[in-house]
Amino acid sequence: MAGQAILREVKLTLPMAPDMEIAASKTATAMAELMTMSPDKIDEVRMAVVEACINAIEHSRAHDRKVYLTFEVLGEQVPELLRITVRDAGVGFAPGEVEEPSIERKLTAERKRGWGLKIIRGLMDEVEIESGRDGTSIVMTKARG
Amino acid sequence: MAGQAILREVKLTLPMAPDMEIAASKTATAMAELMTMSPDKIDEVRMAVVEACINAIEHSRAHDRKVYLTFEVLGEQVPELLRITVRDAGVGFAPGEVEEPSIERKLTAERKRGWGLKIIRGLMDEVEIESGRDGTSIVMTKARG
Amino acid sequence: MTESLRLRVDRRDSLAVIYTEGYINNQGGEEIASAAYKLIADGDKVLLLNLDGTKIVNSIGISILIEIIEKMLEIDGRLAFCCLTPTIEKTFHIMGLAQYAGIYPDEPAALEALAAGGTPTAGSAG
Amino acid sequence: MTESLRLRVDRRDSLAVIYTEGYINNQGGEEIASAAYKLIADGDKVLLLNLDGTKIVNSIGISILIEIIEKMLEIDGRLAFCCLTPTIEKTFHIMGLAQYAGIYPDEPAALEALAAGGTPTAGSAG
Ligand SMILES: Nc1ncnc2c1ncn2[C@@H]1O[C@H](COP(=O)(O)OP(=O)(O)O)[C@@H](O)[C@H]1O
Ligand SMILES: Nc1ncnc2c1ncn2[C@@H]1O[C@H](COP(=O)(O)OP(=O)(O)O)[C@@H](O)[C@H]1O
Repeated sequence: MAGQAILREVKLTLPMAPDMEIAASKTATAMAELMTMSPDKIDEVRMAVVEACINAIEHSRAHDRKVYLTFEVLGEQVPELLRITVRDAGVGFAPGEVEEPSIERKLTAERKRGWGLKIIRGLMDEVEIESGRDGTSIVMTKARG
Repeated sequence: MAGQAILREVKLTLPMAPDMEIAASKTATAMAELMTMSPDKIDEVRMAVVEACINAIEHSRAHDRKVYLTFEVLGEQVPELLRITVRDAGVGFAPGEVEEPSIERKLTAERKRGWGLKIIRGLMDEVEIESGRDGTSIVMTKARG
Repeated sequence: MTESLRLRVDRRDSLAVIYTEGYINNQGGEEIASAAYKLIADGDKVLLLNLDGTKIVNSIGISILIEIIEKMLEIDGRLAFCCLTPTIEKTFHIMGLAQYAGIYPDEPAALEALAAGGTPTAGSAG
Repeated sequence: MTESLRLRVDRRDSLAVIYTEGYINNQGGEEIASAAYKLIADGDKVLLLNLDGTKIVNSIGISILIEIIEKMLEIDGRLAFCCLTPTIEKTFHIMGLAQYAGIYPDEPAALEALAAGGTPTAGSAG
């Protein structure tokens, strides 16, 4: 990834409101289509972006009630990688302390949720989370081919 | 339109690069779909946004090479109006001095182009252009129903 | 602001099929769950969720489907899915859902497997 | 970055049909124009553009289509369109293109009208 140029950078700011993750997923789709990613991969990116936005909307408690997305197309000459950053200016969390969900435990647990990050990691190639007092950034990449 | 609240505001920043108008058109589609506009109207909005972006990309000569879009859903309680602003920080132009194109003249003219603004006005309900030394803003609205 | 999930329920002799159309989010998941609980209350023990009309889900929506699986384990019933997009199927595998609910490419395949009693729900594969 | 417009040309006895798939932008318009000029050079005087596979156009792409109409006026030929999305059709009307090129809902309707010599190009409706 290092050494690759940013061929395109698109920024999207969404209000923390119902269904706004859909707007994010459409922009993700547009960017992935522009770099002619395969339809299945595009769909995976779309779902990962939806999950990241929902997390920001649901958990961040950001005062500005906004989600900031950046879509970057990276490559040496031709598009090779799509990098998406989903950022909020919320309270942050400690990713290392989030319990890894398992279906066996969830089946009997009261709280069935807690799958978002696992799904994002499963669908994208690389995922990095930076979180602290200034909020949370989740940076995820997917190769074109 | 006055007295209507902004129910949703989404911002999109695009680089002035080939095909970027497609990313804008997808966000427009997402917003129009969220407010359950009819498919035909959504398609009209989409085309108007494409034209406005192409104008900014082609004519603005903006140094920052960016197009700034704002999508606002307006309404008293339920979504009634979609307002889209396409802004560039370019050289500006005098909208009043742009010649109204006619097919008869274009058929024999060397330059066949010059249709973008006419198409935007034809497809949207209301269109306002503000242009000056700080660049150009085209504000266009379409009612949901 | 968007339109909500649309459901259609088709009760057959030995099972009920729930057809979905649209986004399975929080609300969509709740709607599916209440349709499922109603069928269970009416005596159905075998449910097939045909997601052909659903191109997008989120993890909150799927979590609610886990509740239905839990219910099925309790009553010794079976839940199966068919017609998933590749991404939704992949997501179900990431979550391990595939161990507790049959996943079939299309409805005939699902019906055949369910008629043969082939779908694990009651932890047989768990 | 996107894939370019795909074209298919079908030469028939009395006319040629050009099928498009994808975005008619600058590049897409140029591709259609060069296909059209090639057909004209080969003696075709009646062209039908079937845009069934095109869901999006821009004004630069359409401007290039006006060049084809101009060419048709010169050679006393005819250009017609079919299978336009409602927005593309509306755009052609906004521009006044519909006065110089026949617009038909589908290919059979276009072929019938063209066979009857019904499409104005040479300014008959202008
Ligand atoms: N943007 C965020 N801001 C604050 N906390 C977050 C954020 N994203 C995730 N979290 C924390 O991580 C936990 C796990 O998230 P996730 O795996 O997506 O499952 P879920 O959202 O269903 O709980 C959340 O419950 C929350 O505590
Ligand atoms: N954003 C803009 N910045 C500067 N000039 C513009 C802008 N948008 C439009 N114009 C001017 O208005 C003219 C007409 O635009 P338009 O009707 O879209 O047709 P075309 O783009 O094909 O020329 C352009 O040729 C240009 O001179």
